[in-house]
Formats: sequence, C-alpha cells, structure tokens
Amino acid sequence: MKKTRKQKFKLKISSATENLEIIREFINNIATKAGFDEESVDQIELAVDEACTNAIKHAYKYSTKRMLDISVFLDTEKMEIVIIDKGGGFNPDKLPVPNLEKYMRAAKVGGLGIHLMRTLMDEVNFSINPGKKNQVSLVKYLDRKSA
Amino acid sequence: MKKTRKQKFKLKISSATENLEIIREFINNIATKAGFDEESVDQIELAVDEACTNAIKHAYKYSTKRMLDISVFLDTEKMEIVIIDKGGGFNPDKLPVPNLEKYMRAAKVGGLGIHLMRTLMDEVNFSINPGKKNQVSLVKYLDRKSA
Amino acid sequence: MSGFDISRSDFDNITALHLSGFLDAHTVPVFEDAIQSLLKEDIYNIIVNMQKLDYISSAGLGVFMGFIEEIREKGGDIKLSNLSSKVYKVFDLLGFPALFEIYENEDTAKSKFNNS
Amino acid sequence: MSGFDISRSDFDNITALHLSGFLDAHTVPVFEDAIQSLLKEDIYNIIVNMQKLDYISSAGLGVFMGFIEEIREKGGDIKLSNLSSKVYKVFDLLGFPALFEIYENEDTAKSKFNNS
Ligand SMILES: Nc1ncnc2c1ncn2[C@@H]1O[C@H](COP(=O)(O)OP(=O)(O)O)[C@@H](O)[C@H]1O
Ligand SMILES: Nc1ncnc2c1ncn2[C@@H]1O[C@H](COP(=O)(O)OP(=O)(O)O)[C@@H](O)[C@H]1O
Repeated sequence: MKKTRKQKFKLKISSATENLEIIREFINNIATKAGFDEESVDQIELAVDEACTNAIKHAYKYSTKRMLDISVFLDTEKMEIVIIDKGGGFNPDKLPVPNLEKYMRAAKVGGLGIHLMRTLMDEVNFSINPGKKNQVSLVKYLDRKSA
Repeated sequence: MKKTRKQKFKLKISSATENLEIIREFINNIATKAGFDEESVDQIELAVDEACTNAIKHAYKYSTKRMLDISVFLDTEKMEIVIIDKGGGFNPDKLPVPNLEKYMRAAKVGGLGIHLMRTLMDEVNFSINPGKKNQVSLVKYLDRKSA
Repeated sequence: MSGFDISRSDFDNITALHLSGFLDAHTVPVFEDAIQSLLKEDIYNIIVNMQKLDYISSAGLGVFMGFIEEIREKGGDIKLSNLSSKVYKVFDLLGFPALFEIYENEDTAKSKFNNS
Repeated sequence: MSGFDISRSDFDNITALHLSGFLDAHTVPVFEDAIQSLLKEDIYNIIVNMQKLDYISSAGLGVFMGFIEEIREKGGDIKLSNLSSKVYKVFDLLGFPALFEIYENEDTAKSKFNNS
C-alpha cells in the first residue's frame, strides 16, 4: 500500500450549489489521505467551499450550465487547491476587512468568504483575468500547526 | 435546494490504486445524489472500481505518472460513467466467460472484472483505439430494478 | 450525503430550531425560510440548536447577520446552543461570540430569555 | 477513509483472519501476505471473518481463487464467515457459494473444521 509522492487531481463539475457537498467530500478525502489532521482537513474543506461558492455565485451567477474547475496538487510538504472561473473577475485587494457589527446592523449577509479563506489557509493567492481566467490558489502545509 | 436536471462531472486523477477509494466515494456521492437506491449505488461503485483498476493495471501498468480520466453524465433517466485510458488496448469481445472452478484449479487470480461490470450495470460498451483512446462506458438506469 | 434538516420546538414564548446536516450555500434558503416563518408568526425569541449540525460555511453565518438586527429591534434575540467544536470554531474565527450569545445547551439558552 | 486491516486469532488447529475496511486492488497485497504467512507456518485451516469488511472488489476475490487449490491439496480449507449482505452479494454474483463454504458466524465455521 505504498503512497505516491506527487499527485495531481482535476475535477470539473457543474457550477451548482447542490454539488458543494460532493466537492467537499472529494477535497476531504484527498486531504485525509495526504495526512492532514482532522482540524486541518476541516479548514481546507471550508476554504474550498468558500472559493467554489464564490465562483458559483459571483462568477457564474448560479448558471448551472457553467463548469467549476478545481485542481489539486499534492506533494510531501503541501496541498494546493486551485479554483478557476471564467467570470467577470474582481479586485481581491480592494476588499474591506469584514466588520461583523456593521454587517449585522446593515443586515448584510455576505462578505466573509475570502476573509475566512485567508484565515484558514497558509497561503491564498488570486490571479484575475476577467472573462478569461480568474484563479484562486489555496495552500496548506503539512507540517505547520493549524491556524 | 432544487436539482439540476442534466449534469456532467469530469475527474482526472493519478493512476494509482491508492486513489480507488477517492474515486469510489466520488462516484458513490454522485449516484446517491442522483437518487439511486443503496444497492444500485454499490453496484455502480464496484463497476467503476473494476474499470479503473483495469486501466491502472493493464493500460498503465501501475505507472502512477499517468492520469485516469473519468467522466460522469447524469440526466433524469440514467447515469453514465466513461473511463478512458491511452494504453495498449485489448479485445473485449474475445474474453472468456469466467469459469471459477477452472480458475481455482489454476490459481488464477483475475479475469472477473469485466464480467462483474456487465452483471452490475445495465449497459457496458467498449471502444478500443490502442495507444490513443480506449474507453469503457458504464450505464445504469434510474427506474430499473437492480440486476 | 445527509443534506440539511430543521425541526422546530415551540415553548411558551420561545421557539427552538434544531439544525442537522450541512448548512452551506445550497441549503441556506431552507434556514432562511424557517426564520422568515417565525417572524411572520411574530416569534422573536429564537434558539438555534446546532447539536446535529455537521458543517457550516459563511453562507450559513450570513443568515444570522441578516436577521439579527430586525429581531433585536423587536425585543427578541437569536441565541445559539449546542455547537460542536468544529462548528464553534467557524463562528469563533469570525468573531461571532462577541455579538451572539452562545450556550452549551438549549435549557441554558431558554433560561436567558426568561431572565431578560 | 478507513483503509484496510487484518487481525488474527489462533485456535487449536484453526486460524481466523478478521478483515476490516476496504479490500480492493490497493489493499489486496496485505491480505495476500497474511495468507502467505499462514502457509509458511503450515497453517491450512483458515477462517476469513468478514464482519467488519465494508467492501470487496474482484481483486479481493482473486486472493481466494489464488490460494484455495494449494490449501485444499494440503487437506485444509478457507471457510468464510460473517459476510455483510453487501459483501455477500459480490461473492454470490460470481458463483463463489458453490465453491466456498460460507457461514453466518465464526463458531459455525470452526465446528465444520472439527467435524471433518
Ligand atoms: N470568483 C469571483 N468572481 C467574481 N467576484 C468575486 C469572486 N469571488 C469573490 N468575488 C467578489 O468578492 C466579494 C467578497 O467575496 P466574499 O468575501 O467571499 O463574500 P461574499 O461572497 O459573501 O460576498 C464578493 O461579494 C464578490 O463581489
Ligand atoms: N483498460 C484495459 N487496457 C488493456 N487491457 C485490458 C483493460 N481492461 C481489461 N483488459 C484486459 O482484459 C482482461 C480481462 O479483464 P478483467 O475481466 O477485468 O480481469 P483482470 O483484470 O482481473 O484480468 C485483462 O486481463 C486484460 O488483459
């Protein structure tokens, strides 16, 4: 039952919220096999959910005809998940740090996802090319204690 | 929580037996969401395992650098899983019906996989193009009672 | 693949919603509808019991932010109870414990309504 | 993702292997090694207890076909016990029940060795 050192996985799946559960289990299984502890697995799973939810909601505006594109790269030190969409893009550097109290008063239901990703993962990088290829890369290292 | 009528999924994953578990859970999750009963889900899962095991073993001879290519097509009446490899191919029409008694006497450990697929699924079709694209399509209908 | 479910228990002047399964962008509308129904019935003392909730994403957290102001203006509150450590961590990461009352169990949450 | 495990119980002249988890092309070598070890110790009366086995593919079935002839030539046998209905169905589909003894529980399987 030897383990392969370096691996990649690619999942294309209809851009539908009903598929989030399948995506999470897929990511959970890979992260578990990769040797992350339970807390880290949960964190990776949630960060990927947030990134996919954003693609479904903001990039593809709930059109289930579009496809989510999720790649996973695994080596002995880290797991990287790259989520790509071809939507209109956005400026990730211009997002405010979420202010929960303000959000509550304004009955604002969103604005937490990217902040969560950044808190949960060791590295979060965006590369935006509107209409062509917007990608977010989420990285978690195997040896670091969870955030 | 509405359901999307027609869906496709595509999974590319390193050709390694250690990934069979991830593949099975992925297929299990889709089949369950599609509405198959537990027995049919188990059957689909096993048939896909057999097809992937064949690609890993016979087409890619355990080279984990190759990638398995698994597509799933879902609509309201059926689930189709297509597994593609680029190995040397074979002639699926020339396979003997397995004879367990003979196999036991000869200590033969294989030869059951394709027979199993054909028993478990409603339709099994091969299309062989050695070195280019060998594909097996596995189909299960939603309304038929399990085999 | 357990999806998401809500069951409801009505007490004198308090209603508890019991969430189970996965609360994500897909299942959030079910939770929103449940809260909407309570507001339509003029129920503002709400406990959300998460004992059987396996998972929550920011979409689920958004529901709390979306309704709390209206509910508090009416003199009510949403109090949370029975969070698993996994679910608590998500609330905690975003600073919810400073703004929502979170209790170990439903009875304690109930007693806090009665005291106020 | 529970993988695969084998535990072993030795009785007077019988050894039982308890399989748990998933027996597929990945985990089959573990099962083969376990049987090989028994043969090296001249143990030929073998019970394979599958109570905790969640899954088997044809790769797993192959192990039985690969060893049974040698074991029976030595006057021994592999008897199966405690198959879940899911696992039994796979054995059944391929006609194993005609060629292998399959028992509800390990004790019955044991008694069949003692009778013969
Ligand atoms: N993939 C994406 N495509 C386009 N815009 C996005 C994408 N991801 C995030 N955004 C933008 O960034 C904002 C912040 O995202 P996030 O923190 O996840 O909060 P939310 O999605 O709840 O609004 C979103 O409101 C949206 O405007
Ligand atoms: N994807 C494939 N590429 C090449 N040969 C294959 C492939 N799938 C099956 N075969 C051939 O068909 C035979 C029968 O396959 P199967 O019934 O699954 O039994 P087993 O794989 O245990 O031998 C194999 O032994 C192999 O020669």
